[in-house]
Amino acid sequence: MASHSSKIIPLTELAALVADGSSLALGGSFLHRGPFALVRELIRQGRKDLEVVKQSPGYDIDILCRAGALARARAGIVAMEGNFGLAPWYRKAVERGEIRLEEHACATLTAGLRASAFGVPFMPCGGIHGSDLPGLNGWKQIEDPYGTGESVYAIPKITPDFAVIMANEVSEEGDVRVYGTSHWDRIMSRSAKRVLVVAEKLAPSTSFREQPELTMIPHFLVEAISVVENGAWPGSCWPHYEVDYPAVEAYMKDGPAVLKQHLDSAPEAREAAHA
Amino acid sequence: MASHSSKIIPLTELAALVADGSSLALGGSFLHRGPFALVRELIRQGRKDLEVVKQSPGYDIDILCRAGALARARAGIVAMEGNFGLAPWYRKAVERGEIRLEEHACATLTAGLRASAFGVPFMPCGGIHGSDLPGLNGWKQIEDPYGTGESVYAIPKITPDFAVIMANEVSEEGDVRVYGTSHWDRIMSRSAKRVLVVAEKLAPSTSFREQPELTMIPHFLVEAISVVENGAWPGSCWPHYEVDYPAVEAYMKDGPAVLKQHLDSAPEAREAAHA
Amino acid sequence: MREWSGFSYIVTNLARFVRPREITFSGVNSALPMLACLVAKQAYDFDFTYINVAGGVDPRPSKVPISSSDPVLAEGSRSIFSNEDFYDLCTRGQMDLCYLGAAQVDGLGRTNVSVIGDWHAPKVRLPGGGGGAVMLPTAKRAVTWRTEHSIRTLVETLDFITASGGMHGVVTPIAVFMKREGRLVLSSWHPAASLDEVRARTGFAFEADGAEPTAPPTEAEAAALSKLDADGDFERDAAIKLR
Amino acid sequence: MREWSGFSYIVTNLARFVRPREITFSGVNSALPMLACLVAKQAYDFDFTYINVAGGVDPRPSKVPISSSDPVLAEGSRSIFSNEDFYDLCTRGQMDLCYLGAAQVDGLGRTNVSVIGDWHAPKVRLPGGGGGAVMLPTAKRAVTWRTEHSIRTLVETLDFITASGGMHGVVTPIAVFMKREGRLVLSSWHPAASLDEVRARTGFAFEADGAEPTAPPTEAEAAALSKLDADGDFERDAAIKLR
Repeated sequence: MASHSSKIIPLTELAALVADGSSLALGGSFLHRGPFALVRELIRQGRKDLEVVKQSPGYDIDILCRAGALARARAGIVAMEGNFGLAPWYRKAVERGEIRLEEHACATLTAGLRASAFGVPFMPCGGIHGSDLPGLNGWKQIEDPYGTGESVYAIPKITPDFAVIMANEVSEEGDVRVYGTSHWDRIMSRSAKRVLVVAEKLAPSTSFREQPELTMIPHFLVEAISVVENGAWPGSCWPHYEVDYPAVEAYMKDGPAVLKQHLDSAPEAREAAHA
Repeated sequence: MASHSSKIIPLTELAALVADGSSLALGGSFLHRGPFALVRELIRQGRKDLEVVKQSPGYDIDILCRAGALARARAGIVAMEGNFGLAPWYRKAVERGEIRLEEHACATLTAGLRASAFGVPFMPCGGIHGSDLPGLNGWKQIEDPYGTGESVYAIPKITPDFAVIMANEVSEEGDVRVYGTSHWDRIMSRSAKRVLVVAEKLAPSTSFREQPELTMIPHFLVEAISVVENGAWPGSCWPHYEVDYPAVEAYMKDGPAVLKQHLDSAPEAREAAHA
Repeated sequence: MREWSGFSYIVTNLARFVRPREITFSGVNSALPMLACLVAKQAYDFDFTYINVAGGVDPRPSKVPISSSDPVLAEGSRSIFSNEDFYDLCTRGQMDLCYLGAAQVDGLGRTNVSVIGDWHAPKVRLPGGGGGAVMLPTAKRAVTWRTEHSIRTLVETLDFITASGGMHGVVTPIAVFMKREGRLVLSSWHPAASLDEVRARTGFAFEADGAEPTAPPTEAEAAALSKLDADGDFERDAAIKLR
Repeated sequence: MREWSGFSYIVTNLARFVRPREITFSGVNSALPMLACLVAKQAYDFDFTYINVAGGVDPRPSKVPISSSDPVLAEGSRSIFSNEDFYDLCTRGQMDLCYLGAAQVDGLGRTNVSVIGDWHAPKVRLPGGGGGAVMLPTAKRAVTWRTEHSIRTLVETLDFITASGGMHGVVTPIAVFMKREGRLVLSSWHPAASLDEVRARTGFAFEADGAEPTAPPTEAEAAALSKLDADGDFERDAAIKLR
């Protein structure tokens, strides 16, 4: 009987797994429990031509646009939220044609991920009728083959290269636990080719054995993890911390030095500076 | 602000909600965490023409056949398991044409339930190619409308009248918690028109507030609950109790009085006798 | 009472769409519906299920968060109802009422949350529809709101149809519309406004039979909102003007 | 060593299909594969993920249950991988090895678990395929076993094709078959049997190039199985005869 080896690696190495041009399903929603430390590290490492796949991105997609690291996005709704309104660098990137947007409803994006998770080429999705989105995206209607006369839109399979999840707690072996809502993290973890995790805390394996029902992703689906305290900054990671609104406000300022200042003031950068 | 009223009712009343001819998605698998007290109570109340919808029924479908309460079944695999082999009364009922079987693979039944849960008329399902099941059931193949050349079987929507779940713990308001695997209970609870629950224990609402992530079914999806100690007997309800193998062995005996003896010796019957 | 503020008008009228025993949902980017659901919980003497995008189910939040998707909105919940779950609830026809945002609304109650200008050459790229295209046609009732009532927001022709379908009601700082026979119809107007003003500031034609000034907030409604926005932060942030 | 029992022969040869770093699954009605996975965990000096129908993921069961879907098979797991989850894992092509039951197997490695006789007028109604029709074509490798090796069980023509597709290996009390170029080929036979005996007791024709007597259990394999079935209950219950 062999023993499991640890899946914990430094953040720089986690980011290094992601090649230029990768598509990334990013966990969380808007300012909440996103794997933002990894997003920033991808920028520091100069990654290019990335794709974001996320129902409700915000800070993550905005900072990737600001850094010129993004080429494509599939998203349902994009905003900073929490009173900050639109995501300005994302908005400019779309308006200037710098990134290619595939506009979804949140549930159509989920349907595409479900197709991937369930191993089928497409997934029927309720609603959508009367919207301009199908015309825009070339989504086909399929008539119910069982004669009800009902027609339903089929969303093509979406298979991100990576799902990147921000976890509350992980085991050394790679089990992942989140508290509160799982957002769309579960389906992301089942649809992507590879799963990477940023974790707020390392928890004892015994604690996972005691309540295995709480584990959202089992170890064998996870490739690698970095433990980064405050890794969801400037967003929230409930119950550990809330949104750092002053930090988001500082990020929102325009100016040549703001992005670098923001990146340098991030917890993982300050940690690295001390190391 | 109004307060929630309790959803806890006696088992006799829970069973009375189920009309003759109803289709029942029964939770659990084989001898494990099935809502068996309710199944027996339906027999005591003389219910007829029921349908069982379950990926892996065993004791439940067998006793319903034995009592002449079943008319139809949609199932993936039927057995007593735990070394008891085939479910003999079910087997006879099918062989004699007394019940109409729609034979599924477990995953095709899940696909039909998913169609219902997701509000779409059909659900693509991986695999199945080369099997005689599609011909038997009239399942259609759909070609991927996005030109991959891939063909996939579409399973028609399955909407049971009831999902009946055996819970470890419930709140008075109707929240449902299970330990260990959820089998197919989650998708059953999202696909059926109405959800009934047999619960091993009533737990304080505060305990649900402390770990809401453990709640499998939120209160508003649940219509009514009976708290029945040993309600999964003669099956297991982990971690409370294991399979009562001698009781199953006694049930398996042929003879005119066996069914009545079995029903009379069930925990809910003995409880009622004392009341 | 001082003049009924646009902020209170919108929140109160959104709350009034909530009905007993129903399942009501509020989503992202939706501070006003979030407040409306919390007002309804406090002000109305009936039971309903409030679910939200933070996974909360009848939560007991320790405070009212700035972000309408903040995890504090799941505090005190006895279950977590995740994003996949509430969308499925809606598409299978069990969502009674949901609030969905809009930048433009037309006379058929369709919405644009995608773009001002041409989609492929946008003048302004908007957030996108989020739940809209799927929830609007599948919820039993959907309700939207606009903090600006003008011919820019209530339009004859949308720049893009993000979502179409079961729109039940629209609330602005000066009016409440309801859908009747496929078109939005004026239901009531702000007591400080008038039918003429609503017509002048609305880009689409509408019927108004039976419309009248909106009933002012009840004591319970006013008290609930005051308590939820005790410091007036939400009202200040929303910066909603009647004119 | 005494004669290698049919029970030990099947369990050991099922275990030998497990490979390092892979995901291996055992299901309902599958006591022998359950034992095989537990043997592999004990006997082999490599790591693999064992998931099972009880939701267990690399469990540390406090005992070996009679029922192969018993919740004890999830004891000590750090996660629960539910039924929907492992089917999806399989259909999306990430299941490396799964064990699936069969009543009849044909020379193409297709299985019947549905019926003896005509489906609509059954002589014997069998359990049904469970995972088969979906898992057999979508798992990377599927393996089945029969406790009886005869022309009734290894047949030229199935009474019904429950499942068809990716069958990789078949184990009986006297033989191990592997699939090669779309047909089952004899890989090895029980040291107490012979190629002739296997041919005589098999209903379909097969190639046997390179086949030889099966390597006897290693010390580690034998020790692991002895420990798991210390009282011999499983062996007694299985009642597997070589002839």
